[in-house]
Amino acid sequence: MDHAVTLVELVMGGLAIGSVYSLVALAHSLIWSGVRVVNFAQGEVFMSAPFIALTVLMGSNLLSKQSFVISILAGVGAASLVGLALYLGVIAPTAKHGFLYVIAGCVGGSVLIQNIAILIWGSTGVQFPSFLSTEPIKIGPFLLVPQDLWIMAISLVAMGALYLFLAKTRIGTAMRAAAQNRSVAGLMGISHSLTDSLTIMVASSLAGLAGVLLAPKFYVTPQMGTIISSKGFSAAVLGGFGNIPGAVIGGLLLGVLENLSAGFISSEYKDATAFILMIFILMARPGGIFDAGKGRRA
Amino acid sequence: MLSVSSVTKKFGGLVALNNVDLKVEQGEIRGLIGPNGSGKTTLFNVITCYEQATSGSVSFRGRDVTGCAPYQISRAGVARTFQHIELFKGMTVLDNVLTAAQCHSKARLGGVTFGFPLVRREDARLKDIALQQLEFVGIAQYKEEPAHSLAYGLQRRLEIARALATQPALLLLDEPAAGMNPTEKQQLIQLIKRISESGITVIIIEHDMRVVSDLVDRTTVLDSGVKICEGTPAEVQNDAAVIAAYLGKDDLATKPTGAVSIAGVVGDSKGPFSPSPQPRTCALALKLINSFYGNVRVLKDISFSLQEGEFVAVIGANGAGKTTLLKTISGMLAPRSGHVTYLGEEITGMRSDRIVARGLVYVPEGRGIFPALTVLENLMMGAFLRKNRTEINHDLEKVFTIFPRLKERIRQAGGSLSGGEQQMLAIGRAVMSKPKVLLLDEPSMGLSPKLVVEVLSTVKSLHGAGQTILLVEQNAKAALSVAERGFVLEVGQLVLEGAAGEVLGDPSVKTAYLGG
Amino acid sequence: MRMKTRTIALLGLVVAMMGYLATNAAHADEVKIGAIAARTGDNAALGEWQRNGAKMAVDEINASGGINGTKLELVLEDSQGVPAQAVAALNKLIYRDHVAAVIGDAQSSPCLAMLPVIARAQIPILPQGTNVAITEQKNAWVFRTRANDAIKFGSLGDFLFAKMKYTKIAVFHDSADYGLGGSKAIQAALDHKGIRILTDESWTPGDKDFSSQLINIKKLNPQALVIVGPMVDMGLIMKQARQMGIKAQFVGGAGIESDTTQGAAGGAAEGVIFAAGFIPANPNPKVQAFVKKYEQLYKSTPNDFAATGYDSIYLLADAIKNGGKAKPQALRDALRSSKYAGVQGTFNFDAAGEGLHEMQFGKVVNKVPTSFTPGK
Amino acid sequence: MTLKATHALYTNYCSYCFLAVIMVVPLVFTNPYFSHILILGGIYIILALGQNIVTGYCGQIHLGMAGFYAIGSYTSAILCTRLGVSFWLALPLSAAAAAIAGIVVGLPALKVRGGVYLVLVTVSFAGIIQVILNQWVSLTKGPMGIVGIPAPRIAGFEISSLVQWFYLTYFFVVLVTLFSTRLVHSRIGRSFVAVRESETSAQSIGINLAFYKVLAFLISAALAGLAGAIYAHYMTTISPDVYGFNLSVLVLMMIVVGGISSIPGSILGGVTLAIVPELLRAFGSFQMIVYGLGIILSTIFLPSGLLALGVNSIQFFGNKLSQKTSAP
Repeated sequence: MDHAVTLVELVMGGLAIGSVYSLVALAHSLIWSGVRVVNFAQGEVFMSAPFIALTVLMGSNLLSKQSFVISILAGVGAASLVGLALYLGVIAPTAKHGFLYVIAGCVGGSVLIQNIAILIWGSTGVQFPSFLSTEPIKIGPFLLVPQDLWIMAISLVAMGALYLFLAKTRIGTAMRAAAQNRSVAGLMGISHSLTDSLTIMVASSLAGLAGVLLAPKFYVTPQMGTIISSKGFSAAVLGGFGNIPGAVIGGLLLGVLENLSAGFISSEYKDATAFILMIFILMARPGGIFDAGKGRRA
Repeated sequence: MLSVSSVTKKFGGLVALNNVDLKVEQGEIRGLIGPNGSGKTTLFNVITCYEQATSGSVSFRGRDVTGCAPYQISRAGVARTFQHIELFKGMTVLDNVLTAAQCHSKARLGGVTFGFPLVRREDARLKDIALQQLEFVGIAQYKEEPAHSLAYGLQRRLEIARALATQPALLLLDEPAAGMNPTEKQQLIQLIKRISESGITVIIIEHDMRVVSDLVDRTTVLDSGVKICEGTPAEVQNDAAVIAAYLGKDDLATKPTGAVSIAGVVGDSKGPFSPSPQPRTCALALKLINSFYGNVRVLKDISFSLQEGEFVAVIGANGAGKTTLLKTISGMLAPRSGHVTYLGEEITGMRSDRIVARGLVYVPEGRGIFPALTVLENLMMGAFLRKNRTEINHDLEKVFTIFPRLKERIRQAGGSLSGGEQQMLAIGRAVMSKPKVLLLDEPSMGLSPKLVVEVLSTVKSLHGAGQTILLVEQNAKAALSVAERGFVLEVGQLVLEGAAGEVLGDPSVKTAYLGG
Repeated sequence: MRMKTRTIALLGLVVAMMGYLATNAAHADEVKIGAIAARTGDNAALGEWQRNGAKMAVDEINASGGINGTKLELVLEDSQGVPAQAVAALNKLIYRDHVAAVIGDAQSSPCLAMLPVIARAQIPILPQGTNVAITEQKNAWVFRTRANDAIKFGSLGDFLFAKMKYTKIAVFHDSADYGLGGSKAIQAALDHKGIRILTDESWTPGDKDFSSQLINIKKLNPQALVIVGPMVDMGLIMKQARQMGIKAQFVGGAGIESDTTQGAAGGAAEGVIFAAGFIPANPNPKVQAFVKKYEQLYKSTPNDFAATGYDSIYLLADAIKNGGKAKPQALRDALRSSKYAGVQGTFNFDAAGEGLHEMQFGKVVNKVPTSFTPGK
Repeated sequence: MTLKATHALYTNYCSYCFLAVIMVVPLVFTNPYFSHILILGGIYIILALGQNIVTGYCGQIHLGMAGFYAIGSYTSAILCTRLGVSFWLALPLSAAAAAIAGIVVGLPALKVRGGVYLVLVTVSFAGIIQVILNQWVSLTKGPMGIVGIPAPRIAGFEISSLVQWFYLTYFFVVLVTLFSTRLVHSRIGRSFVAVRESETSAQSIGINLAFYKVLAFLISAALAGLAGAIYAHYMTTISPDVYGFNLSVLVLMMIVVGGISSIPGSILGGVTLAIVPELLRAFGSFQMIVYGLGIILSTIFLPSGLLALGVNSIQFFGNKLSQKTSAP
């Protein structure tokens, strides 16, 4: 019984953090499927959102519900712009030299953005006022934190919104079309520069949303992006790089895996277990769990 | 020497090879021909173990080699070249061949790094082999150049030299003459003859029948995965089945039924088969177009014009440059020289989405539908640039009446449709963008004769409705039976022009496909 | 033309490298003091605090006319917390800037890496890393200006048992040297009293989610939970622990009372007990003066990294005054015999180079760290 | 002078020219600061050459060099501090240990697809190693790290001064450079490039992909191990935090900045990435910003690395000269 409770609580915690991984993973997979590039500086996009949100919040300096919403939107918007800037300024120009150069360029980009953030906001970090209740509530035998539930809920809503956008809107469909067959999409009069930029911005705003979702739970520092982004990347690859549902599953899976291995194996070897499992999964399914197919070969 | 016995290869539902047998004797030069998608290259891939046969077996020199790894096959003495040249572009010409020459020698880490005399001698020997091969194919003077800097024809030769450097007993050549000019082809023929004289058995896939008939002793013909004929080039060229496979079946000429009603729905006063309206203005005009792929000249001084409301078919064998022609017009490929004029406006080198916006719509070869989008979404993408919802819906209804089958599958993913339905979807999608001129690329490709009839008849009815159409087809009979005017394209040049009927009758058509 | 510019660029680069790295900077008449810490990267905060404290001290001294007329100059270098970089920075300070002494690094592994260079160059270093090993290298030029982990957590362990009368104690530490060292020291101290720690959980520095470990701790329901690790992590842990309904008294090493941690803990840090070399609320007037001035300058309360930076500079100034000159030998001997009373307490360097020997204890009350003696 | 000729000159001689230039430096300037940077540079060069073989020549994008480097460092450190093994024995052993790890990584690397999948596998491997270093306290002393790693002795005489260290390091750098140069011009080297350029046709001429990929991983791992051992003995103290993801990225950066699949490129890249951060100290708090910008610009505008600058400058002066001579 006791174990069962622990198990459930571990899984819930894993799902909460996992849903954030999923958002970042989604960002990666969207960009890959649509634009065929990888943004290895996703962590900085992620980090920029809460900082901007904070600045806006302090500016408005009344902690009302509206100003929260506004600041969060501002943060997400800023993230999408940072992402776009990274794409136009670093990724697109390096992509024509090859994958290796994209990695290198993005590393440069993240160093740049991180240290600009240090210059502006200092390196000691800021606390993001929590707009979600952090008092644990008891549901049955389980202690659950509303904040975690909120994080899951909002992530789900965001994913839903993404689905509707891609499935129902004309431009969303165009983005999917371009993702499936660039040249023919061109023949339909769909301009690539449009769909590319749009894809990047949508993806980046997802990463930004992940940032502001975690901000109240974590402490906002210029380095907060690095870990989450690497987890998000792993999740995306695990789910099958470029596969949208795969990214979601991969994120949740990774979150739960980590928590369980920490809870039942050993907290010291938490990361190692996650790494090993990932290697084994990839050996079993070389293209990720939901193989996005040879066409999506990364 | 080589014996392929009842090999079948399936890709999902598609049967690429159906129970194919092939026996090649020591020292022979064997031709392997057939229209696009007939499974020639797949057969090569199965022989060289790049793909595992679904059933059947391959044995080489009496040894069963089914299920080996490709590198084992090549060490066993089967060398090959590739349809799309696969060189080590970054390497020098010499290193390309050298890498192949070391095929049979061990990689001794200590040896190569400390350069023991033994290894030195080995390396020297390999270098000699490599140089010999370069001499043999006649590109020794370029040995220090990086491979990618070579002219196209020379790259083909280099690929052959590389294959020879593995000292094979059997050499598989996949379209070695593609994109070569007549003189280059002559040299190639000589080269292959010398190779064969040196005791190497050769199997060659080639579309240019002149090359084939000059070279081979026997030819095997594949059509949609089935071996339909085998014999001397002369026999093959006059075999009814082969001619049908290339030029299409006669029954296509028979008028499709139900076309009238379709045309009626399309909402056009005059019946579909009434003579097309008197040429008013010139819809599309090409002037001395020259197009290149890399350094291969694919189109040579092409000039023709298309009147509004006209239905013109351009026919020609594989590699004649049909698709290149359409790509050049639709702006996917910028011509090296010449002009494309559309409704009086020069559109040469314009971006493709701009050209589409002007109503010049291209239905690409292989349909190019969006597999994960539903039928409806695919159609709506066609109307991407249009704003007026009511018009769009009206055209949607129109498409559904022309292609009722699409309406049934409206929510189905495009990828799940059959080949014919996909072709209809592609055409429907084009109609959705309200084209002034419609460019169709090989709509019959990979379709059963029955479907070819169905698809082309709908195309005809579209024309009946006043649609200006430029159709590019390999299936000459089918195309010419529906079009008004016809052009014959042969290795990048227009060799014949005239009313569809005349063209179809002209003997030079068969020559264009199967050689004299 | 493009090529020409490139060429110029290359040549310029080469010349710059040679010129900058090979030449020695001109000697100035100020006494230069080098300060090494991570100023970029994950631990950049440490560098910021160190600089704040040290710079403040230097400005004070220079404002009051310097040491017998000679002014001090502070040279800041970035180690990114990476040993090799720290060594490079140290070499630069010694051989380009000719500093009289070096303070830092704020982390232990860079300190350890720098010691051989110090031994070779023979100038005093005032490390701020708390890893015990730093003073075990038999290096006569090392003068540590913070209490090492053994002292800190040893006295914390004593305190918890002797003063607080806790017997059910759980330890939660990060897997980096600070945490591991800390937990070992506490265990050692408690072993003397014959008490076992209930559990000894750990996390990887930088982790954000601790639910799994906390669930295990919750099951044991300890009286006190000792948390040792990076400041942000400690804050998040306290927050998430309270969320899970862990009621235990939080106890921690230096840093747990910092604004950073409290910010991250968001209220959960209230009432936390801590051991530190420095407590801003310490009534001692010298400390109050320091804190007041610091808050004016930097709009935040100084923590013990800032205090160490401040003390280190004054220690050196004091030593230069007593030793008469800023020459290494004299400086070393003066430091060895120094009895300087700083904001962290009175320094008294033993042969190994350990300067501080006892801790202060404090408690966070209404978000403010206050000096704390049980029973009062 | 034609581009081709210049390139030939570069690939054949300039590695040694570079090394020669570097190696006279301590004779000219005795500044220990400079020496330390160049010693680091030497270690970086060995790492870069290793990375270049697997990534530059064999075309496998590998982001786990830190792992092999760590294995090298710790093997040597543990052997010398615990078992009192001599440096000269420990060195080959640590290279071997790393090489074995190389095979362990190479095998799964075969199974997964290239690109991001390979990146994840190699990164994970390095991550696992770092966790082990932190947690297997009984063997690695955990996060405390290992201190007091002895300096090597040659004939009873201890390598202590920086200049001695410098020449010891560059002795190995020269060896590795010789090795790599031979290797890439050998059969094996050609096969590597073949695998990189086109796996399809590599197979068609009898190249066993699996064998050569694993071999590439093995060689680069061994070199990383060697570098790691040298680093450990030079720094005399090592701790796990050194061997993080950032290091793997740095090494990849070296070959990109220097010039991919070129031995002199790796040498240039290694030294540059050791020196440039020091130069940037002049920028104070803008240091890393300038660094980031530099990386971005070089990846965008110098796809063939700093080496291109060199080639151009040689051409540039070649032209200048020819103009002078031709001028009446």
